[in-house]
Amino acid sequence: MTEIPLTHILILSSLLFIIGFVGVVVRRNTLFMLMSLEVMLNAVGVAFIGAGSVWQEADGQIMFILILTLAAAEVAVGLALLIRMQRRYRTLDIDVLNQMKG
Amino acid sequence: MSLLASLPLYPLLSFLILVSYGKRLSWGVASWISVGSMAAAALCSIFLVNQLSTSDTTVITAYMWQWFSVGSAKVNISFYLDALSAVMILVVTGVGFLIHLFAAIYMKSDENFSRFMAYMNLFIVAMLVLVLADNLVLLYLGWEGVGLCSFLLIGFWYKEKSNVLAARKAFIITRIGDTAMAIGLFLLFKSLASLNIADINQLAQTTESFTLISMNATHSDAYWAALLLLGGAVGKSAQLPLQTWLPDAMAGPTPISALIHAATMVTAGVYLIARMNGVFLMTPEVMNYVAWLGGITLLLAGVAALAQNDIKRVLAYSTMSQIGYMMLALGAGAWSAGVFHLMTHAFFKALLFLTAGAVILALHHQQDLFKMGGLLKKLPVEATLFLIGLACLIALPGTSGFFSKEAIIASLWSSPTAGPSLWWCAILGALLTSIYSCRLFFLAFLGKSRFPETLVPSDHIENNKLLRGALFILALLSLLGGLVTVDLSSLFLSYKQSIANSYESPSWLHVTAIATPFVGIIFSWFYYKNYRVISDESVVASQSTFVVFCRNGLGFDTLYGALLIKPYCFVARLNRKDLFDQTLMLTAWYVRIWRDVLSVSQNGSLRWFAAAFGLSMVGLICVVIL
Amino acid sequence: MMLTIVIFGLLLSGSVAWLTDNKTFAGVKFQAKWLSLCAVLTLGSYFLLSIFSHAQSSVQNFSQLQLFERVPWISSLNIDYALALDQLSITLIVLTFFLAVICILVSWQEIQEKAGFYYFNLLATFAGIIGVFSAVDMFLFFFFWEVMLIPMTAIIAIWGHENRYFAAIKFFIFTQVSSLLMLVAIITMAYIHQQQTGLLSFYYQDWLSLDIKIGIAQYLMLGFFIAFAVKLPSVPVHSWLPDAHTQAPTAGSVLLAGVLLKTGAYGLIRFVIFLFPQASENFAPIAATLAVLSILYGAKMAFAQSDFKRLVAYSSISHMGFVMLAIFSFNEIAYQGAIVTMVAHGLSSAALFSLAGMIYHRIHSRSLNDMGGFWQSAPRMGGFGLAFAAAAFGLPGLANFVGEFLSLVGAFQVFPIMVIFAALGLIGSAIYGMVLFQKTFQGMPLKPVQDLSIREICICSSLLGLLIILGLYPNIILHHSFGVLT
Amino acid sequence: MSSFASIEGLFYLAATIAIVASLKVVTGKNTVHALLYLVISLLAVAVCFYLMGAPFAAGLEVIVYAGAILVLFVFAIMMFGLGIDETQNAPQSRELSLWIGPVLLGVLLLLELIFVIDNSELALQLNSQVVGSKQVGMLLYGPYLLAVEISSFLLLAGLVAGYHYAKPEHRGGRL
Amino acid sequence: MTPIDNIVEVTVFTTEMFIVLSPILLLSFGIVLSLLLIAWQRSQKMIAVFSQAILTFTLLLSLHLLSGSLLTGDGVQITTLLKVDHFSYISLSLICLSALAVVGLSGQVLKSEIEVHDEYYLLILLVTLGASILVVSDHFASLFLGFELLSISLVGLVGYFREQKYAVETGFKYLILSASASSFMLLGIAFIYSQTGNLSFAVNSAAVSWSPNSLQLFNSIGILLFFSGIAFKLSLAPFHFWTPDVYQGAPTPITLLMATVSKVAMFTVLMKCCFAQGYFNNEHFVDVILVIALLSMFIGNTLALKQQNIKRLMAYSSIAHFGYLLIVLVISSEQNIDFAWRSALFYLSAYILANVSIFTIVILHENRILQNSAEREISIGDWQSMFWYRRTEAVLLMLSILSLAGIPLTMGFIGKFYLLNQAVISQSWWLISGLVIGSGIGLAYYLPLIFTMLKSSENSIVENESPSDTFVKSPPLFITILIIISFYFGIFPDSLSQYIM
Repeated sequence: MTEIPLTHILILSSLLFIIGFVGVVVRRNTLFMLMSLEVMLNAVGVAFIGAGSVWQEADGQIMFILILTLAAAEVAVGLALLIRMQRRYRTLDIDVLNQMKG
Repeated sequence: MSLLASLPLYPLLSFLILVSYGKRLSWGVASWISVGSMAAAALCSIFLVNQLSTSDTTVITAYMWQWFSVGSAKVNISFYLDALSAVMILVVTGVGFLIHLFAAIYMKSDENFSRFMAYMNLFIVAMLVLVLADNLVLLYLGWEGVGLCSFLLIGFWYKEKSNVLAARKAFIITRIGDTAMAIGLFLLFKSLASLNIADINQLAQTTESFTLISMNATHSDAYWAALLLLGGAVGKSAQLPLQTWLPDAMAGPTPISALIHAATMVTAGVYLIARMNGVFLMTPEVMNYVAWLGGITLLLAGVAALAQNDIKRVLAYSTMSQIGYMMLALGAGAWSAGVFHLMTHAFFKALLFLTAGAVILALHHQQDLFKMGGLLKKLPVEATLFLIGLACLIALPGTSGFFSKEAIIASLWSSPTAGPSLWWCAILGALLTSIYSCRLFFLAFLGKSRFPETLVPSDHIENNKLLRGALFILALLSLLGGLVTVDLSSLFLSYKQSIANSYESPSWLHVTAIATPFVGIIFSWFYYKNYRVISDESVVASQSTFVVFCRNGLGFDTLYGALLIKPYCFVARLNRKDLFDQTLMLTAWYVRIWRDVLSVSQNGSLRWFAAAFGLSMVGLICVVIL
Repeated sequence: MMLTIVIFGLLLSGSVAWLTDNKTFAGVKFQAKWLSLCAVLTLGSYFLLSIFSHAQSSVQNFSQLQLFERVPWISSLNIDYALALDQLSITLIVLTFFLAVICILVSWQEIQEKAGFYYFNLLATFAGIIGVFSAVDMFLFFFFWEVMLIPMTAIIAIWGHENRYFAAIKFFIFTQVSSLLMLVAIITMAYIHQQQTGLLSFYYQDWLSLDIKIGIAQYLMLGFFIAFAVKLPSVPVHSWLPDAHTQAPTAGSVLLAGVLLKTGAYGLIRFVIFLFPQASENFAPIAATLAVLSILYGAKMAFAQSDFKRLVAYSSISHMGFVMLAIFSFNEIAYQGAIVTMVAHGLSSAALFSLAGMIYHRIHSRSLNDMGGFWQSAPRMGGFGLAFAAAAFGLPGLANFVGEFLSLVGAFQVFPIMVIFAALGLIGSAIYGMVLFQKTFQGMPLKPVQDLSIREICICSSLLGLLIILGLYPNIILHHSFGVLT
Repeated sequence: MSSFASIEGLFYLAATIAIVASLKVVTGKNTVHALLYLVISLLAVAVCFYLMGAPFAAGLEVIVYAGAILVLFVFAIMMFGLGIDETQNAPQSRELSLWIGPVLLGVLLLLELIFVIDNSELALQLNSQVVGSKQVGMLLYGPYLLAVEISSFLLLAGLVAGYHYAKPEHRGGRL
Repeated sequence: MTPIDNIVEVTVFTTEMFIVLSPILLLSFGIVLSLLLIAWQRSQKMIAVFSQAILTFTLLLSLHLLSGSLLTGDGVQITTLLKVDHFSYISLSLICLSALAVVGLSGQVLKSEIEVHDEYYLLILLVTLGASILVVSDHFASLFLGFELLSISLVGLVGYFREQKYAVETGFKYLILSASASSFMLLGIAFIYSQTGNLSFAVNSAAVSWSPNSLQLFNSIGILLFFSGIAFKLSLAPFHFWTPDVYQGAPTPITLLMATVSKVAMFTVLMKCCFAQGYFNNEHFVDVILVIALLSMFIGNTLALKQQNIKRLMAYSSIAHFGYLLIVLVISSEQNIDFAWRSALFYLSAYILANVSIFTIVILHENRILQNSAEREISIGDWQSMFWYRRTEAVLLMLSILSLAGIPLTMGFIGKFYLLNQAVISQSWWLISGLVIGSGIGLAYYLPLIFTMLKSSENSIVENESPSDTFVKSPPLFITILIIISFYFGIFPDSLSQYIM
């Protein structure tokens, strides 16, 4: 019987989540953005697992698995796009992608 | 179709014909139609008056159709002829006929002759409707109609800017009075529930609530109604404070000045007050105001007349002051005297104007007195006619003016609402009248000729006979008009007994009254010596500030200009682009600002978008937490 | 069935005119103007005839609303297609038809390109207006209320003058936003009806029997009032009108001033007053103040303008102020005054606008500074101009006088002070009338213009004739529209 | 007791490692290093999962996440030589200015979340009863059966999209 | 729960469920089949026809089931994940309709490219599948999966012409932002789950309602995070930033896809979730909805004001429209739910119709005037005086624009009428005033569009379409059909709203 309160788990997950989010906002390198997205998803996973095991249900883990699939698909598309960008602009700097505005 | 109903039809028909055919009519046809219609109207009215006087009926009415109904009260198109309106239609049609005759010749050369005659006819129609109306709304119709016609005729020569402005001024100032009158109508209807003149005069006597001063009100309805009606009258007949339009109205052709601005229209105010005597009798204080207005106007106008250079303007101011007399009479309750003076004044003032017109015609449209002089020899006939007119104006004994003016002055002293002070006013006015008349006569006809070119020889004016004929008839009327005594006392109600503070009149009154004109003449005989004697020293208008001040109508124009016209125009110019519109458009501007602000946020940078996502999360969570 | 035939007949003939314009069938060259003229004339006469026959047959002659159509339309919300008539609406519809003819005549030569579409829009607007005057299902009313805007806006936007897009958008947005408020009020009424009687209803007659708590009624009344005040228009929401009137083509201005503004007044009488008597009586002082404000402000603004049509536009703001004052003084005389004024103003402003159109046709300018001394070369035009200006400043003997007089007499019983201020408007109207007439026809002649053509004389004289007839015998309308008001 | 205590200790330790590692991920200059840090944080999270009584999830985390997904990254980096982050060689000052705003934003958001989480006293405690893979499997292929199917479609979508972006132009076939 | 119940629960998979679910099964089956087709022979025409056929069948099937009496009042629960009811069928048919339109129109865009586009159609089908899963989902898991399926395949589509100028930018913007949005949403779901211990919509409402106040707050934060994800997809302010750029950058049919399919699906699932969970009782949530709705109305309309690019303009207007549509979420009580559904679905169908027609014209126009130029940018100016030389298209455009502006004679007005009814019932005066002001501002950019078309052209461009163009023959028919539909439903809305109920 461990006494890890749910609040701590949630705080942990939101910490990771925010770190990831700040990464997305801050990094101009697309690759890093993708990684930060991974961090975010991972953080969500933590929250699910925590909640699931608090309720003693498997739903949390299942959600986590689904998130894994999402992460996989997303990374696939993201990397493909990244390669496309590298070919096209010869850089990974996201700030070159702001031709549309107004 | 009774005769009475048909009375305005003749001029109306001729108006329609003239308007629809316009320039295509030759002078002869046009003049025949218009003058003929006037003659018909004149005959018809004589017949009517005869019928009225012979038959025992005091009133002839003609009902045409119901105009509309205000609640329970019906407003009909119907005419009402009693002694008062009988006098009026006589004056209107009779003098009107003569003036038409004169005008037909006077205006012959004008290219828009038929339009002119059409306007004249239309004016007569409106005037007849005014005097014959049996209810106030119909009267108002005539009232506005004559106003419109006077506007059209003053601005007849519309190419000069000054005429146009004069016309506008005349219309708008009278319109102010008319509005007051309209409000008076509303008030009368509200308190008496009727608009029929006879009924109103009756009800005014009988309804208590009308004269009763309700609490938290300073005055009774009767007071306000009478005051508002007075406003209308003042506007129409150029009394203080709305008198400023009359002198400028002289911009119109001379027959117009004779017909509208001397004989008929300007006296409509007098007629109105006489008509509504039932209402005015209910409010002595208003009667008092009327008297005082008349008194002051007649003095001021007299003073102003002393300083004029333009012959027509002199006559205009004298008209003002004569109407002041009539007002004075009405205010004093001497109704019949007032109306009597109205009639005689119509005669002699028409005569004066027309003669002046003839003179002006002879002088190539020269109106400046100081450019005339010595015309007595050159135009003897006109001179004598003019002299007759002036004699009546000054009220030399025997002339018609004498009888009417004496009747007025006699009634003043003992009147409860006028009293001695106004009597003195009248006397002073008479003095002034004689003085400016003399000045006018001396300047125009005596002295040495200051007119450079030769005159238009009288036989060059065609149909001079007719023209002269018209003048002669008028002269006759104005000489003998005094003999027909107009006694309308049966018509008018007298005071309630409540007001009985009447002064008994001392014996010397009459003497003074009769003597006054002579005093004036003697005085001016010496004072205006250099106008009359033939000497080589040149006669010029004095330029002293006071004289100029008087010449410009005692500064009323400038006063009103500064007080009303300038501010109105200023506000109008200031707010030409609609303030409300601006404010409403402000919202559009505001939205546009927002659009620009927001479109900055759409800078297309992905990282900013993500940050914005976070920011909005923060904000929304705040919304939830707080 | 009759009304439906009229409304849809107009629409149909409009579209036919659009499609067949300038096409030749069997050697006959169709022209939209002829077609639409015929359509309007036939439908108008049909309308009049059937009204007369109906009046003969039925017991009470339109003193109450006479239902003509009622078929379910959107049954899921109990919305019907319901049309009815009473004397008020009949009067206004007749006016509409008359002005329709005038509109077609004034655009006879003015509109050359895209004539087909133009006449389609014109007729569609008439149809919408007639619908507005006859709808008794509130949703249907709103429907027509909006529908009549669209072709009107198109007319302004396509055939208008230099600044037309702005004017059209302004016009549309003002009316749209205000009428959305009305829509909200309508819906709320429907649901109140549901609360009270258990079933949703948009039917006017049903609503008359509702009793609404004054607190709510005030807001609902405001919802309606704002929409109609914008349309009327009353200060301070009038400012769409000068632009729209100035920029619209002649027929557009005639239509706007002649009929469209009347829909506002009609709405005020039929919906604001009758649905919320108590609330509107409480509101009356404010409304009357607004009315007086519009009278004076309109007169003043009119005086300040240098554009012929703009001047007339502001003058109609001033005139409609009289209508509003009369409507909100809750008294029979004033109501009669309101109705006469509505018709009279419809005629006089239509006349002035068509005059403006004629002048514009000659000198291609609306600015008073380019005019002057036209009397010299065009005395007939001058005469008519004088008459119409006189009508505008309420010369007795012309229709406007009767209307204004009755309105003011009636209103004086209730708001003496306000009426005194309103009467100052008479002076103001005299001033701008003078300015209009004198700047146009008097003064030094600038350039000669040719006098009115036969067609134009027909237009002017018919308008003037009606003005005089109504001015001297207004009972034609009054006897009719009496019943509505008691 | 102490053992439980040590479990708690382990949890917090792993959590700290995960946080620090992910911080390094976000701030790192070299992509490969960042990637390795990411692996570390994932492993740490896996430990947490294990301690929370979800061994199956922990396994998946290690195998799929760290083992498969991140390898995808590595491939990408290796194949296209995205070794160093060329966007970072900017003046130091600009760097700071770049960081401040977002970090503040993040801190703000975090504070709000923590505030909410703390204020809502979730009385729930973690009880380390293992939810084993059997349960998960039963649930997954029971009620969640359709979810599995759908996720297969999800993967298909990712596959197609990725393929489309990555493939060169003009591959054969009939139009 | 013990393993035993799980097994029990697994076995309940009746034929009725299969029938009810058949449209979606058909769709997924179609996807697999098309994969096989591609493997057999890569032919664009074939795959296009095939996917059209699939969509048509799905549409017909769902319509059939809709009219059929299979559905008992509360709908059919399929496992814990899905629940099919009346409304989900309607949304499903709407989705299929718009997907059909998209597929039909795509022919125009694709024929100018040189490569085979089988994956394009595949992705469209996948998007449709994701959308249809969304509309039937009754569980956060399925919601999340549908959401992701939708977004991943859309990511594939928005940058589809990858050599074009904006392709990569669009793709990245959509990918990164939707991924972060979805992770926000997941975090929210995790929060909700951690408090309620259950992931299905229906069950939670109880737990939410009787949770103490502090948990109420926590729960609302969870809901808020969850909602932010949906709001992102619905491009509600302040989560709208991506919308104009992605709309502009994506190929026009895909823009249409985003504007119609994904939005309908998202909104349907949002309503299902909200009504099932009874969020409208949660005053925090109502406040948030209020703020977001007002913001969207204002920002969307305001930003649209100065747009020259049609697609961006449509993006902004869609922001505003979904702001209006949020009105239906704020309902006073349970018994209004049906009416809320009806209003929402009517409004959505009006919105879809308008969008489809506008984008149809846009695509035709792009084809016509931009055949040679590489970049497909079409601005308002290109519609100059369209009314006078291409009348039917212009009439259709005007109708749809008026319908977006909510003017009578069009469906949009009826939709707006429904919304106002809804708002009046729930007495949310703020939203009403927002709607009024918003549509006031909206007119300021809708009308100029119409006026541009009405402008009389000095240089009357009478262009002749190339007769070889296969599609240009059919549009007049297609367009006239659209015109007739929009008129008919605008004047007789009953025929539709009856169907919805």
